[in-house]
Amino acid sequence: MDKRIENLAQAVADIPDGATVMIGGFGGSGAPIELIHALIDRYLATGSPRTLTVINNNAGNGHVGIAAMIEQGMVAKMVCSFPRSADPRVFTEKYLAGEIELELVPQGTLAERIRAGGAGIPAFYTPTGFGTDLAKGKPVAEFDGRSYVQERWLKADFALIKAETGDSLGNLTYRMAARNFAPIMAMAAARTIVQVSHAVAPGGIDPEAVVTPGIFVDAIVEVPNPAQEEDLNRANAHYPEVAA
Amino acid sequence: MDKRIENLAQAVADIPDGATVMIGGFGGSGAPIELIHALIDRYLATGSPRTLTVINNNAGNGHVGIAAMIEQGMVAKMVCSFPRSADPRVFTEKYLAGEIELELVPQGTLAERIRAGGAGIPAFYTPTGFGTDLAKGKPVAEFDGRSYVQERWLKADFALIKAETGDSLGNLTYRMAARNFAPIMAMAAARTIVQVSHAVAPGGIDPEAVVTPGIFVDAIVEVPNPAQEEDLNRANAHYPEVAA
Amino acid sequence: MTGKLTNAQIAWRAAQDIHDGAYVNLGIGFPEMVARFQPKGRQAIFHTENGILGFGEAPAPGQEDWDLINAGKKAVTLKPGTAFFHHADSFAMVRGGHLDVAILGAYQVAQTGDLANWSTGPKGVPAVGGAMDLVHGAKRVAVITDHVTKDGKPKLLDRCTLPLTGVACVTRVYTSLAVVDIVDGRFVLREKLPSLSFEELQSLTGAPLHLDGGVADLTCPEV
Amino acid sequence: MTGKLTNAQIAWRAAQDIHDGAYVNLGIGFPEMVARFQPKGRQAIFHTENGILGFGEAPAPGQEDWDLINAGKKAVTLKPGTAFFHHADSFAMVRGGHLDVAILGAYQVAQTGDLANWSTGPKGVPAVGGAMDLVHGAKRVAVITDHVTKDGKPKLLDRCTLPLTGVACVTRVYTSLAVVDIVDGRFVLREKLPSLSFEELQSLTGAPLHLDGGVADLTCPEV
Repeated sequence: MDKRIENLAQAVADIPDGATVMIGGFGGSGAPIELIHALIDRYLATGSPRTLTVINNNAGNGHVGIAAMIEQGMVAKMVCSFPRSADPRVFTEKYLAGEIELELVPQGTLAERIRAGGAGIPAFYTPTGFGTDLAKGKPVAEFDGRSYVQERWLKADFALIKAETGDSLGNLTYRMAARNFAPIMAMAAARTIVQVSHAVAPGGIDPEAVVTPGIFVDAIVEVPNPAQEEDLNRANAHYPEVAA
Repeated sequence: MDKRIENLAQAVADIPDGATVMIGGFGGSGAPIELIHALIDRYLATGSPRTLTVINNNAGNGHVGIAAMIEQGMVAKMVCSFPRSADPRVFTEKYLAGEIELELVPQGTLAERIRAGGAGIPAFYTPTGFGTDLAKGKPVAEFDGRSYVQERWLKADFALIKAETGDSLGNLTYRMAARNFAPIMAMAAARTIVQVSHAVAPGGIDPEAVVTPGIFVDAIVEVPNPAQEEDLNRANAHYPEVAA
Repeated sequence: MTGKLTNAQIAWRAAQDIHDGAYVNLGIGFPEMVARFQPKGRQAIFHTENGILGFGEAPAPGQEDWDLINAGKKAVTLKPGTAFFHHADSFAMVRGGHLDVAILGAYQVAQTGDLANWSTGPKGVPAVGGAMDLVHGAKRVAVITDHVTKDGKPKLLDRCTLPLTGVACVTRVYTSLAVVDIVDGRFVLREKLPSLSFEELQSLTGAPLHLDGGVADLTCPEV
Repeated sequence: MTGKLTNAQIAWRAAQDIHDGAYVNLGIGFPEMVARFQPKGRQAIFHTENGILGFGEAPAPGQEDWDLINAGKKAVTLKPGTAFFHHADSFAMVRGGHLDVAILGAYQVAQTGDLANWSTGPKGVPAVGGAMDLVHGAKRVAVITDHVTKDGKPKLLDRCTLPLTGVACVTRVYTSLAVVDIVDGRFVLREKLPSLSFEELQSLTGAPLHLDGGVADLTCPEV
C-alpha cells in the first residue's frame, strides 16, 4: 500500500461540484495553500468544482488560499467560527451581496462536531451557545441541573490538509500550531488528501510521535517548502497572479 | 510551578474513603503498580482509603496491582469493560459472593465516556450497545435513520496513571501501548497523579511529542524502572508479600 | 456429518476476502489466527483496541515487551509505520467507520445479522471488551465459527437466544462447513463443503438457507 | 466625570488576581495585554485556542514564525514546557473546566452574569470564534472593559440588549472605574477609583451596585 500521489493536480482531481470540503488551518497556519491553488487551477481550466461547501475556522484572508477560492466563485457556503481576518474583503463583499451562505459555529463546537463526525458520535451536548442566537432551534437538555445544547456531527466528502512529515502509509506529524484542525478533519472526511513538506518511507516517523495515524489518510502529495498565507498576504499576492 | 511530589506515599495521601479513582492501564501495560501499592500500604497502615469506586478497563490479574486492592477489600465497585484476565480469581470470588459491585461498560463507550468527562460533554450518542442488555434503561434516539444510545460522561475524583517521561509542569509522554486510557483519564479526573519513569525539567520534552499537556496533570512522582504487572504475575507475586 | 474445516482453515478462508491495504481488527482468541493467512502480495494493516495500528506478529518467546501487546494481552511487535494512540482515538477509528473489516467469533448469529458473542447468560462474571463497538463500527463485520456448537446445535439461527452483542451487524459468516452471507434478514448460502449436500447443511442450520445464484465449493488448503 | 484607568491599568489590575501556576486564556485584542502585567514571582501558563499551552511573549519584529501564533493570529514564541495539540483537545481544555481563568472583552455585561461580546446586531458579518466556549468553560470568567461606551452609555446593565455570548457566566468585571463582582444576580462593588463617589459610579452603571462589606480603593501604578 502506498498512498503517495504524483502531483497536486492528481491529488485534487476527484473533488466534484457540490462537495463538502474541510480545509485545515487557523488563519494562515496550517493552510494547505498549494492544494487549494491546485483546486483553483482545475476550476479555472474546467469550471469544476463549484458550489462547494467549505469548512474552515475562517473565511479567507487577502486574495490567496480560501479567499481566492471564494473570489473565483467556487464556494457556495462557508461553515466557520470567525469569518474575519486582516483582509476579509472577498468574503465580506460576497456575503453582504447574498452570494455566499454562512453557517457560523462557535469554535469549540466546530472542533467537537468535526471530531464527532470522525468518531462516529452523531450528536452530543455542550454548554456552549446555550441561551444564545447560535443555539436557536437546537434541542436543549438539562444534565445535573445545568442546561446544554444538542449539536450534530459534521462530516465532509473531502479534507485538504497540510502536514509536516508523512509516510507512505499516511502517518502524519505537524509543525507547531499548524496542527490545529487538521487531525480532526482527517478523521471526519470520507477522503483525506494531505500535502506534506517531507515525504518519508514507513519507519521514518517515530511511532510515539505520530499525530494522525495513517488510517485517517487517503492520499499524500509532497510539497517541499510550502507557502505561508501570511507571507503571501504581506507581499499582497493574488491567486491566480494578476498580470502586471 | 512545580508539580513534582517527593515520594509515592505523599502522592496518594489525599485520596479519601469513597473516592472514585480512575486507574490507567490495559491489562498490565500502563498499570501504575507503584502508585497502587503505595495506596495499599496506606490502607494497611490506616484503614483508609476504602469503599473506593475504581475505573479501569479490567478488574485485576493475579495478586498485585488492582487485584491486590480488591483482595485487601478497598474496592466497593469496579467500572470496567472486561473483568477477566489470566488469573481473575480475586475479582471473580468477590463478585460471585456479592462483595463487590460491577458496572460493565463496552470498551469504546468506556473510553468515550471518560473523554467526554474530560472535555465537558455531559452526554453523547453512540451506536454501541443499542438493542443489547448493556443499554437497558438508557435513552435512545434516531439520527439519520439509525438508532443510538445516549451515554453520560464519566469523571473521577482522582486518576492514577503511569507515564514514561514527565516534566515538572506535568507534560507527559507514554511508552508504546502503555498509553491506552491514561491520556483521557488525566483529562477526566479532578486530581491526576502520575508516576513517571523519567522526570525532566521543562524543555525536556519536545513540544510536538507531548501527549498529555500539563494542564491535565496535578502531581508527578518519579518511579524509575517501574514493575510490569505481567512480570510480577509470571513470578507469582503477591502484594503485600506473603511471608515465607 | 461429513468432514469439516479446521479452525485454521476457517481463518484461512476469511483471510482470502481481506483486500490489500485493508484496515482490519481481529477479535481476541480464534480470530487472531486470520492474520497468519494473508494472501501473498496483499498487506493488511491490523488495529488493536488498546492503541496500536500496523503492528507485526508475535515476538519469539522471551522477547516480549509487555507494553507492546494486543487486545488479547498477547505480545506483538513493531513494524515500520506502526502508530500508537490513546483509547478514545482507538475507538474513534472503530466507531467512526474507519476499519474495513472486523472478524469476530460468535456464540450465535441470527439471519437478521444479530450477533451474540459476549455472554452465555446471567451465570458467572460478564465481560464485553470492545466487541459491541466493533460490530457497529467496521465497514464489514464478519464472523468465523464452527457451524454448530460442541453438542451439535446450530449456531446460525432465526434469532439469537443469548444476550446480543449487536443488532443487524454481521454480513458474512465463515463456518466450518460454509460461507453464508446475510442479506435483507436472510441467510444466503455462497459456498459449502463439496462433500455436504444442501439438505445436510440446512439440517445443521437454525434458519432457512437461501440461494442467490450458484453455490461455490468451499475448498481450503491444508494449513 | 473624573479620571479613569487606562486600558493598560485595567489589564494590570486584572493581572493581580491571577494566581501562580494558573492556566489562563486571554481573549483576542485588549485582554492579551493582561499577560504583560504578571506580578513578580508568579507564573501563569497561557492557553490559546489554536493549540498551544505555555507559549511565551511576542518575538522581535522579523523573527515571527507564522506557524507559531495565538488565537488573534499574532506571533508568539516557545518556552520550555510548551505543548502543541489539536483543536478538539484545545477545546476539551476549555469546555472541560481545566482553565482557571478566562479574561474577555465585553460590549455589555448584565447583573445576571450574562455577557454580550460577539455581535453588535444583524448588520455586517457575524464572527464568534471561541468566546462562547470560553465563557462556559473556565473556572472563572472575568471581563475587562471601559466602564461606559464611547458615547458614555453604561456597559454594565440590568440585562444585555445585544446578542448574548453566554448566560450567567461572568463573575467579575474590571472596568476603567471599578471592580465589580457578580453574585446571585446582582452587581457587588468591590473597588472603585478613590476620586469617584458611589453616586457618581452608580449614575454610570445600568443596574444597582450593591455593597457587601467595604469598598476598597482601586489604585493602579502608571503602566
